[in-house]
Amino acid sequence: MNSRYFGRFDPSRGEKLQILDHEGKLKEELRPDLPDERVVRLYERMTVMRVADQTALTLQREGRLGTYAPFYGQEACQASSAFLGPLDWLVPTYRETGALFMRGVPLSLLYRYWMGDERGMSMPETSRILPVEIVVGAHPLHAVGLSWALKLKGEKAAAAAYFGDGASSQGDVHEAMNFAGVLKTPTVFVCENNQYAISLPRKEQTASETIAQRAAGYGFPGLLIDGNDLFAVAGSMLEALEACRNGGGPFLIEMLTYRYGPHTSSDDPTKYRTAEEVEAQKPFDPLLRLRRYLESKGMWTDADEAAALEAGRLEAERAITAAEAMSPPAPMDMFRYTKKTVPPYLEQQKAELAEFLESGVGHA
Amino acid sequence: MNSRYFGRFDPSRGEKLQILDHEGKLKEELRPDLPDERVVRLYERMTVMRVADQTALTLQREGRLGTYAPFYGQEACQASSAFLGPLDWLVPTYRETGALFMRGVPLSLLYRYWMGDERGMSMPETSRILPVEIVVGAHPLHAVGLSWALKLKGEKAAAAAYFGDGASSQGDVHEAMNFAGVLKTPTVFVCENNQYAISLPRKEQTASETIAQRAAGYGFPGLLIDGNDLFAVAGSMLEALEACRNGGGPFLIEMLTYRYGPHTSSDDPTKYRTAEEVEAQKPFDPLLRLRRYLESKGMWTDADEAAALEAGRLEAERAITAAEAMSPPAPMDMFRYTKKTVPPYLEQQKAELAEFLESGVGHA
Amino acid sequence: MPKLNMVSAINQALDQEMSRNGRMLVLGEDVGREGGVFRVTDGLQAKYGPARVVDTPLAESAIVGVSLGLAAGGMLPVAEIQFEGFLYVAMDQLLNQLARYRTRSQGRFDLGVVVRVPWGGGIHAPEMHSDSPETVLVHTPGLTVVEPSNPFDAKGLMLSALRLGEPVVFCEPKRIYRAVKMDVPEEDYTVPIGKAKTVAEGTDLTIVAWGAMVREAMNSRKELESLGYSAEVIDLRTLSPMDSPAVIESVRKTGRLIITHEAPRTLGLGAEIAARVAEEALTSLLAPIERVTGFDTFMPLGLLEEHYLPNAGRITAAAKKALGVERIAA
Amino acid sequence: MPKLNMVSAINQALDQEMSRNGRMLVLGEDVGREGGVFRVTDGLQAKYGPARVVDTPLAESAIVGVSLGLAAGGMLPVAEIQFEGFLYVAMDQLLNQLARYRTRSQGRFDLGVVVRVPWGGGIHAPEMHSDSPETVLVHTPGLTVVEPSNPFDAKGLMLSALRLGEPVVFCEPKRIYRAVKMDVPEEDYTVPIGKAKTVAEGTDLTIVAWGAMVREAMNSRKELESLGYSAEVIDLRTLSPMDSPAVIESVRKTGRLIITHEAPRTLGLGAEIAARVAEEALTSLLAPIERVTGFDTFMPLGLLEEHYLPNAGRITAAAKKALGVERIAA
Ligand SMILES: Cc1ncc(C[n+]2csc(CCOP(=O)(O)OP(=O)(O)O)c2C)c(N)n1
Ligand SMILES: Cc1ncc(C[n+]2csc(CCOP(=O)(O)OP(=O)(O)O)c2C)c(N)n1
Ligand SMILES: [Mg+2]
Ligand SMILES: [Mg+2]
Repeated sequence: MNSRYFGRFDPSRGEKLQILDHEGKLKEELRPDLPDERVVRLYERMTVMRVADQTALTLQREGRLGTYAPFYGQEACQASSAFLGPLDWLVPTYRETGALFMRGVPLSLLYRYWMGDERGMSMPETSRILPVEIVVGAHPLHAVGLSWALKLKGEKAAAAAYFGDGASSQGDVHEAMNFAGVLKTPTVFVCENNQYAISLPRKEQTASETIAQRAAGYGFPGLLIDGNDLFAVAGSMLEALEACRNGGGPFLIEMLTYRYGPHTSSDDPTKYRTAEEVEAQKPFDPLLRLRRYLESKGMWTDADEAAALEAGRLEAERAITAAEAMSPPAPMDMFRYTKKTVPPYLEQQKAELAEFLESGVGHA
Repeated sequence: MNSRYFGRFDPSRGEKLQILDHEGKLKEELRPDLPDERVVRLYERMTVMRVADQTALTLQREGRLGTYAPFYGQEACQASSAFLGPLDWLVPTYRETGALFMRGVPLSLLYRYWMGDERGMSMPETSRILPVEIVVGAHPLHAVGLSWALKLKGEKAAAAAYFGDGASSQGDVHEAMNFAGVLKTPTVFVCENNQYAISLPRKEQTASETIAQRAAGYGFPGLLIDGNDLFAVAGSMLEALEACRNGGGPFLIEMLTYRYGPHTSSDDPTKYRTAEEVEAQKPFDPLLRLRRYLESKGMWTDADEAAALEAGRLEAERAITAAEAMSPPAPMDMFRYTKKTVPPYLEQQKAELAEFLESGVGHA
Repeated sequence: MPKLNMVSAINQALDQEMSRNGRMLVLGEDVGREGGVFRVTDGLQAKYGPARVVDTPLAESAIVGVSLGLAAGGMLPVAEIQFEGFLYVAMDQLLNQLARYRTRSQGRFDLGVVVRVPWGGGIHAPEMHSDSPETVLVHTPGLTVVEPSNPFDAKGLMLSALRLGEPVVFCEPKRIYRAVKMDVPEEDYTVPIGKAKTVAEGTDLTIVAWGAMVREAMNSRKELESLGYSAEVIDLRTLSPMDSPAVIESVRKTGRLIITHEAPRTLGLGAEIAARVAEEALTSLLAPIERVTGFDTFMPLGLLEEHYLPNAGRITAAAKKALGVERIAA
Repeated sequence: MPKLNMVSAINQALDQEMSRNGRMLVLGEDVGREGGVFRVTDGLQAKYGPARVVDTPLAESAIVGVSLGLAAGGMLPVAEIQFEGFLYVAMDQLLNQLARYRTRSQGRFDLGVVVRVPWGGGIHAPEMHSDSPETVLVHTPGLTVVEPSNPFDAKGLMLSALRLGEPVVFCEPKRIYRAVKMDVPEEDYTVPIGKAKTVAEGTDLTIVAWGAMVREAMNSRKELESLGYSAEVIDLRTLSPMDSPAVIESVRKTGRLIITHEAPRTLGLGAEIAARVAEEALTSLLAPIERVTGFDTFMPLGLLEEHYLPNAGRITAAAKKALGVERIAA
């Protein structure tokens, strides 16, 4: 493999890939195949993503959405899904609303999911996305199995498993990386290290300097990157995915980022960090530096910015309208997917509920 | 810490601590605090250990013991428990019969355990040993908790968790090391890498070059040693334990060894390895090189060897006699330890069994 | 007397015991700075310091396994698992290790470990945050499992659990964490483990419930009263060991039994209660036993949750069915 | 017709389906070179190669979780968990992931995964090698659980399981792996999932059993016959979904029910069977339901195992108790 990133930056010596710094300056020599036109388009989508995220939090406060997990500050990491090829698979957690959005899942569906409607997880058979995982750390194993299947079927494709710094402590994540190393599966492990697992700071999650360096202990390359740098995200993703498609893999990418918002809408971050700490991270905003970069190239203006924000507002609004226009799920839906065929005893229970609902007592 | 071993040999670069080579030559400059007189005594006990192990296999074949897990070839690793201080804890698996023996557990009790008698696990309150663990990988967490307790109570002591190369793949072992790293517990992780997990060779267990190097990914030192070299075993154990007692820890020691015998008495190793492979490992026998060393020092003769073997035979024989003289466990024993007080419904079941046994039908 | 909700009642029990017992330790995800996602351990880290109230890395198996080791080393760990759905990753440590350790060590290690777990549905949470997997625990010998239905019992049961010297899983019905406030004595008192409580007497039928379902049972009792029937309501309180004698005694009196729980019907605790009654009080039964439970499917997300969870209306419907059945034996 | 024991019957089913279905994969600890510690997968790696018969690293959670992913990717993984006691470390992957995946994906992913697990006691093995944790699986919606009692059913059920297109846990009663040989057709045939089998008809009482306990039930039937009683024996075969209608129909005829299983009594499958009978056939019962089961304590090591496991003698004793009870209803 003709590597420009993996193996060139050794995470166990604290080396980190950064291509675009927070002032918007680009190290051209490290630039991946990411033309400025694409950067503009990605920046636009990331802007919409941010607005959609903020909208979700607002909706939640208005009681129109259930608990919601925002990704504010992690937009460059979330945008990584844009680099997956059409045959690659996305294996997300609750945090990946932005990544799902980038991969084309309708925002209205995502809002519906967060409203507490299971139908929000019904994705087209053709979408190469596994359902959102709630159990922290459980799904990288699914990505390993899935990518193993791709390999066995001879598909030139990979699976990318997303997880957080907290998840890295779970046994299943260890087992997933170890299996992937042994089976040489085309898996990209994307650790979105946002410095917190709810209230636990990264330093108390593990005594290791980095998570990326663990890859060596499984016999494959790990790379530490600035996760607020879209170029580093693009470069590492493209390199890992391309290698996977050509028989390489697995890879681990640790994306250093920072969660500006609460863990979820039920979380009160003042319990565990100061407003100053958050403010000190704001200059490293993933969107801010992209905007600076594009402005310096003369490819972005204040008017463009206003237009992008307005586009985001409109898109989010349309999505809410569509989501709220959906008829509520039917109570009997809960029996629908348990098994391919409803067993007799469950059929009986279904009838029981139907009868009860018909009796009218059910609607208090 | 004034380290002579940890940090001096980097497992991620394939560096391995060996002090006594297989020809019996000692690197004096690396010698730990292990005077030759003690080596003689340890060699004697290791000889007895080996005889006791062989005896167990023989007993099993004669139908006098249940399934048994021999440690033939791993005697130097097993002898590591001799370096635990009186306040340190041993946290063993089914493989550690030799380590338990070295720590003073009566051989008769151990045989009794392998006969299928739970009473074989009843150890004095003062013995600092946790019960034998059967679930591969589950117990290092117990060692972490236990050593954390030692630290909280201000005891100058450590806990040593023993596990195999196979166990290293289990999620619980990862979680244990990560917790230990964060909590800085006085835990010594002893990975007895005997090259196989039943039929799976070490190379297929993980794509990592070593297991020892994983310690870095948890923020503490790991050391790869020749596990057939009692001096390397002694040096690494003494250094790690001493550091633990002085507020250091945790540590990981990977002891490279080889299981000459079957996984257990029910295993047929010809299914997965050749006799030649095993023979090729025989020159690296942990006892052989010690004998050569002692002979070269003029501290051991053929007569000593014969005497040690005879002592072993006698000790094993006495242990069998004692074990077989024990009255069989009583059926009602099974209700004894479930809970401190027997709940009413269980009391009822107890009475049911007692009645059934009295009826005489129970004795087919 | 101060009026407390269940969160404060448990918090007080933990606080008081911790100040009395220097061996006690609180550990889990977000239990320290954050005071737990439900605030049950609020203020404890500030009071007792980060060495005794410990925010652990994110690994439930480790939380339980390390607690085992702490107890073997003489400490009294109180571990929190953030939601019952995450117990599954700790199942081996809980069922194969902690529960069996007394037997495995031939009585040497009595492990006083309390595993606190927010339990059950009703808060419109994401997947895996609303289940009631008590069956798995109660089926396992060696574990003690309790679930209070009100703040008073919560404090008293917690103090009992902390002093039991054996592994206890303490299920906390999250839906009613803050639902009611009641008089909770500041003083030390215990509620006995292993004893059900008859929360309302009655003569026509028996309703067995625990946790958040007790409230539904009591509401159904009111509905039935208005129809002229008298229901006895038993709050199981301890799920293992189960106080089946209390249930059987009640059934002998009333002749009819309704069991209600949130867990799926098949092999929910209702099955065991029904089986014991069928073993020991068959001739007292005037009608088939009714189970008003969650369905044998998965607890749906928020919007459908209310239809999965049994409620007073469904209990009353089942009761009417039982009451309408003719007597089949004297 | 060739006479096969259960090991060979399952091996044949796997072999035949593997040769027909290129998507099928066998994986687990020691299933390849070693052919499984019980030799159930013997010869498969030699025949189909190490890419399709895979010796995995030692991690049960991974074995199940990776199987899920393989199935999502269109393969048909057949995973082995070496002993039922090691299922606990894979509980989250099995119950929270695999079982729920159809629901979670809104029907998109039908995951055909077969998890084979040697089951139960009777081979004098170490701790954690002799349990029967079927309750945990049967309580979980979404899983299919089967346990054959003989070589013929073993092959037929395995072929059904492999073609079900849903997650199946296939419990293999290790005690009778090699106990009997019987005619097992070389040809392709299936035994339906979800259907119990009446292995012997009778009129005075019904004995429900599965796996290795069927043999004990049949032996008890002989003892009872010599006492002049006629027992009907039902082999459950599928534990989930349970064919309770078959049991209820039999009880309607015989009026007496004995359920026997190796698992601890409390919340063993006997509880659910008893509860359903108490719901639907209460008036048919002429005597209390008897459960002849493992005790609510841990399966002891080899020397005491025989006293823990229920046997024909204990079944007969319970049957006599049931038969001795007076009729309580017409
Ligand atoms: C197994 C499990 N334990 C606990 C939780 C509760 N929980 C949800 S998110 C979270 C923190 C996860 O942190 P991290 O992996 O860093 O991801 P992030 O939320 O920061 O994106 C916790 C503890 C869970 N969902 N699953
Ligand atoms: C969780 C679990 N899975 C599987 C087994 C069955 N088993 C017993 S020993 C063993 C291999 C262990 O290999 P290793 O850790 O290298 O230790 P060794 O036996 O070589 O000393 C296996 C698979 C078990 N006891 N526990
Ligand atoms: Mg995080
Ligand atoms: Mg090994």
